[in-house]
Amino acid sequence: MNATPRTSDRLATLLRPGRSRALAGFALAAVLLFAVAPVLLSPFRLGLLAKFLCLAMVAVGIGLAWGRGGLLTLGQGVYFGLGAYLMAMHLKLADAGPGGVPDFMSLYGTGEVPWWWEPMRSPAATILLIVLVPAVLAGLLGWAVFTRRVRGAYFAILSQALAAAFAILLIGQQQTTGGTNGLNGFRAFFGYDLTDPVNQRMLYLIAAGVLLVMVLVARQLMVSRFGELLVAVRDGEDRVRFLGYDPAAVKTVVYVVAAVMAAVGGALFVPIVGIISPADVGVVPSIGFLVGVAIGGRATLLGPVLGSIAVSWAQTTVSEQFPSGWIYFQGALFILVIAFLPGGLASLVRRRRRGGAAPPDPRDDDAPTDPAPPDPAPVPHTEGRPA
Amino acid sequence: MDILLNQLFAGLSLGSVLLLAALGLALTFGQMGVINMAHGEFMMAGAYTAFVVQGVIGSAGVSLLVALPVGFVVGGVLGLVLEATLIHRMYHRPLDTLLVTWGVALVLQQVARDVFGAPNVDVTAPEWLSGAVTVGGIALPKTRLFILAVAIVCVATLSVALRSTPLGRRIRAVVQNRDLAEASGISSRGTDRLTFFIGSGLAGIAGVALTLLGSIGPTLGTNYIVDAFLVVVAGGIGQIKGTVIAATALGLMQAFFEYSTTASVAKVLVFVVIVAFLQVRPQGLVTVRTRSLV
Amino acid sequence: MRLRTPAATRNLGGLSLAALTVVTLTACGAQVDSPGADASAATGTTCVDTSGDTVKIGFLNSLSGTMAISEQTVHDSLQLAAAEINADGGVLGKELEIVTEDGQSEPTVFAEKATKLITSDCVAAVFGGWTSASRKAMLPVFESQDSLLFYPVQYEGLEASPNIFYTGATTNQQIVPALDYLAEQGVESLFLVGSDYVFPRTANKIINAYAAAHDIDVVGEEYAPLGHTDFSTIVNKVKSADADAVFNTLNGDSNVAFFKEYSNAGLSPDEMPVLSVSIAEEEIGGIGVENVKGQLTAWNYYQTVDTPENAAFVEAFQAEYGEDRVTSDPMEAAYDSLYLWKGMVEKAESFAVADVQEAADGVSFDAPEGIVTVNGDNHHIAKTALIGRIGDDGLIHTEWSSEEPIEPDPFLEGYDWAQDLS
Amino acid sequence: MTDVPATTEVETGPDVETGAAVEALLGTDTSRFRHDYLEVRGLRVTFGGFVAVRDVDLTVTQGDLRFLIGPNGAGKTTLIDAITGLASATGSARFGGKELLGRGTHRIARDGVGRTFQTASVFEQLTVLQNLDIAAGARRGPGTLLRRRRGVPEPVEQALELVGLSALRDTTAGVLAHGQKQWLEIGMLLVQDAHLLLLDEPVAGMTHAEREATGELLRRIGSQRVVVVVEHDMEFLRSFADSVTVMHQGQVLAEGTVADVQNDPAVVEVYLGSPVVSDPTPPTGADATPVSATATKENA
Repeated sequence: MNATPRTSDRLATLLRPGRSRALAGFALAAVLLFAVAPVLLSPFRLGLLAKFLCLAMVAVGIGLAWGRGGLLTLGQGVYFGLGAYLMAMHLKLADAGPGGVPDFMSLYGTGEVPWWWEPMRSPAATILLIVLVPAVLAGLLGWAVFTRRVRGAYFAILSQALAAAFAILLIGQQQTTGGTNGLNGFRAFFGYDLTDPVNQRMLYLIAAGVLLVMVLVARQLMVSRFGELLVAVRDGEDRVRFLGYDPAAVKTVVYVVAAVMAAVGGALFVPIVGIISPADVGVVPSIGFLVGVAIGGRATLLGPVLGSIAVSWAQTTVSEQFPSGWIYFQGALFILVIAFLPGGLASLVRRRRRGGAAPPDPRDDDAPTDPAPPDPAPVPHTEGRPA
Repeated sequence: MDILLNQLFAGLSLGSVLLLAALGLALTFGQMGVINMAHGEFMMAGAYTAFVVQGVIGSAGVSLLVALPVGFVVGGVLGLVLEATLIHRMYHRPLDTLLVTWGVALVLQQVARDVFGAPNVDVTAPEWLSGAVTVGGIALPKTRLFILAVAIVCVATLSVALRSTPLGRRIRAVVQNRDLAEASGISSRGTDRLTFFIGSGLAGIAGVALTLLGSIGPTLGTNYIVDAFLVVVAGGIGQIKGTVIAATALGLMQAFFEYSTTASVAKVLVFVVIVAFLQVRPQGLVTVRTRSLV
Repeated sequence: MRLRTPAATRNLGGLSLAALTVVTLTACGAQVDSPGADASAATGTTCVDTSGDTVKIGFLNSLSGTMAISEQTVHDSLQLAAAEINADGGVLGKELEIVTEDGQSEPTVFAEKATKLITSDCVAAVFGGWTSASRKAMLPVFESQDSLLFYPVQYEGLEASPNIFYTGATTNQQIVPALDYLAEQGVESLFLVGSDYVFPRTANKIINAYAAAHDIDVVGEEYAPLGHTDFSTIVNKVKSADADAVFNTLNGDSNVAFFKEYSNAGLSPDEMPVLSVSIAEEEIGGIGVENVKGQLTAWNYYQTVDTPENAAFVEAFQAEYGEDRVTSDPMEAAYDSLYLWKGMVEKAESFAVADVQEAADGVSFDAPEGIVTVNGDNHHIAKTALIGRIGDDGLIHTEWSSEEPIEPDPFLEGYDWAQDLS
Repeated sequence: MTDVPATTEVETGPDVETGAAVEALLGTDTSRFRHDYLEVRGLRVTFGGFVAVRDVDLTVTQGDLRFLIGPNGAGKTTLIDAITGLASATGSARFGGKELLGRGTHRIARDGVGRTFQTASVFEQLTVLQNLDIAAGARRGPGTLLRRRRGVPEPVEQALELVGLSALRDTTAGVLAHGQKQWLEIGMLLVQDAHLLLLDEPVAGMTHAEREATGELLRRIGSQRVVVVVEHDMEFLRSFADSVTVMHQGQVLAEGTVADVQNDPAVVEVYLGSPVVSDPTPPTGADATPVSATATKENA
């Protein structure tokens, strides 16, 4: 086919960083995560970063579902919590030893391990369930609501109510879930002592590796035909239907992917932070996940990750200085970005890039095709049609 | 039998509370498509208004009645400011209004904390609302009867206003076809502002009424916002009727589930029922049939 | 249209996978069942610096979020105690340097900030925490880092950590005396109302065991989700159950809605008193005095306690924070905790954790509530139990006192009826 | 973003004359649909109490470029909505021997029914190429979907050429001119392999030259596929329609050749009261031979 560079090609290319840039970006990220951070940061700060990486995993999924798919999911805390609780149950059972009973159950409950805890005695089953349970729940729920064309604001509100219900359910089952206390006081992670600094560093590296893998998965999904289809569904669900696709299936798939990513993030969060409680899964943390995604740039690949890490980092450092100031800062930042810069900070970067020279071969891009027009406002149009 | 009647009243009363909280949302979300998460904070502002009015007037008997219209204005003005600064540029992206207003809600809560202090404050219920009216062996707390009455008055006024005043017709015209309405000389900007003013003002009234039942603190609104949105979603968009039915139904369900199980389980059950219901009627209880597609 | 080679992707994936594998393989630390694990578990190599004129301590309270309402007051009284101690020459001649952190009402943040205070700020001890969840989240941190936490709030018991000093009441210093009092008043049936979380559930377990052994009927037990705002159904149940008294373990905002509903439904303290264990002077203003006057509370301290120490404490507190401020039990327990730590350090003549733990037993303080003494076995404090009645002035007045400090018994081992509890 | 490169403007627009691509695209695998026809019987759509479409019978065969006209609110779009599963209807609508009513929209689409919309609805944030590629891919398996698109599928390439958008293949669809968007939509129908094409006002807002080009394209497509065009433009209709169905108040008012319906007094009456039609030469009046709606049906 015709390989002559076309003027129109330049336009398209300007929207996408070149392959070399993407490669360099990943390499830089890998070096930063695997080499620089462990050397420069104190164990405490490294532990914090590990926690932020877990939260960033949720953000990757949200970036896919919301930025690309237009599904504003206000209930990712549910899947984060599922993964976290499953992992925490395993750690509690492992600490208790074979046939043992987790301490809190004998303190507050009957001292009997309920049947649905039993599978988590096996490490393999736990890892499997951390992926399966959220996938199945998200699949069923997604399929149910998407085939009935519950979408836009309705979906957002339903997912939010789901988070609220999930937190209430957890709190109410104190004897088996630890109630508001949640699950905590873990000693070991698959046999490795959690208080050992070497093992803590290992956990950090695992989190960094998993996050990178997730970013690669997200990238593959974005650049694939599925990614194009996803944008099409976001911008014109009915139109896609008239082309012979079932948009419900597309949405369900991306919803499941986001759920699994959140669950894996939650599962790693538990050994790193040492606690999971309903305070980490309800309505407020669920919306909190969105903050970083929105600020970083919802429709981009790295925007959600970087945004999420930056926001977490800012929250920790700013709130150390000004406890109540942080809330004003966070609120104001969120308002300004969403209202005036819907593409997030990533769109600023891209806007600046447009001034630069075009890469030599326009078609040689290896980066996710970003559907958002750079100017004036990349509006992921979501169906807000009331009826 | 007494219990049944008691719970019936409890459910209706809870329904009226939900209705008050959701009525303004039915306007701003249902009619304008704006998902205003700060609606709860407008309620909070109404509640603090009642507190301030009481401090100024002193007499509890009068201050509540004064606080209702003042609360309406306070909520309305807050809404107006929000609309004029942020919302008006976002009508075409409803999901983003959700996020922006969530940020606004955060800030408003912190403002309340910094202005009024973190601890809850108290509004004294007027003497004429203390105690209960006994009807057929059932004690009906006067405060709850009062809230029921406020809810009924609000609904009645709103539906009459929407149906038969020129303002209401303008609102409905803009809601149904913005472009056409503008072409017919209706200023949609003005109408948007007015709708948002009234919707937010209703939140203010709800806040004042709630001082009779619960605590007045910075987080007052967050306790109601999720339920209020569920009411609007279940009720369907575009008509007040759906909101009224949904609020009543949710209130009754919560009351009876709570009686037979526990408050926590009841909340989860109500959620399950709503999801199941939306499977049957994805657009809610009452929908305006429309031919506009794609 | 040129076809793209997949090489870039593949290399990249390979790169990071390889990196991951390498680091995972090389970075294996101690396993739990490997020898020497216990040694590595307590790797809390302390960085506390006591060489200078000052010593750092950490205050960790929620200054933002939902719990800020309560925890800010504790923070205030901790600051007061620190200022007093510094004015009086400090601890072992060293001035206290306060590092404040905000727990943000989230357990994970408490754990994170506790780690920071211990490992980055190198504080000698941490004072703070309120909810059980925050304490449970911090406990593993303090144990693994081998540092000290002073926890100032009455709680559900069933815990004793060498690294935590519990300066609020445990169950046998608050709930059990409250039940004793009710039994003494001839109460034969109880209705239990609580928020749905660990303290009420554990408290109610104890109450049920007590009731079974003392011929008291528990005629109802209801839990409301935290932040629940509509109590008409629960009050309906209370009313129809017609118990002699209500035992209330509701938390925070829910109390407001509950008591408004309670008085609106025509229930009064005369016919069915409510005994609350989570309502202190701070909360009464928010509930509205008219809704709670005449109701009962169980604590170890009230602002009205008549001791010279309390008069000085209240005066100093109001001078610092305003005449309209009230003092409450958790504030007083926090205030005590700093003085108790001072006493332990001075007895040990050392800031080292092990020395402080060693010296803790028997350290006492003439607190505003009366004399309090540290129990070296379980790290709780011997305190006097007080049942109070809420007055028209919005303050709580002592109705009944255990007269003597009660020795702490967090696992209720000294009570026959409680043997099956845990 | 509005600066669509000037070089490309020269060669945009359907290019039917050089139509190797047309043959390639339209000629592929039409055998299974050959001599298929759309058959609508007793179709009825109600919204609440309002009957939008009332007992419509309609038969359209291959090679018969059918225009559907009528004043606003006559039920034209609703009829298309019903056939494509967007509006629920009673009665029957069969294509290729299959009943369409009561089935999901995407299943109907997979059976070869495609449509366009009054306002061109393309995926504005995707490129022209991506739009067409998606349209071509409803039957792709997960394996294909999850891989990156490499190269351009043959039908997409042909469609690009056919609708004259080859040069703009990598342009974001949102910045296309109005007419270009409508061509893109038609292109999407073609690669979608639709054999029943329902086009809702495909030439609205186009220049005269663009209309001519579009008309030629439709005529070419109509010879191989079943095509129904909803259109208000009478001049366009006279130039390209093989037959016309007139709807009014949800019912079929008349049907036949252009001349037939122009002389139909019922049609004249309806249209004289309606300002919608921009017809420069009104029908010749009441003295023309009346042709009843039922009689003209035989022409179909």
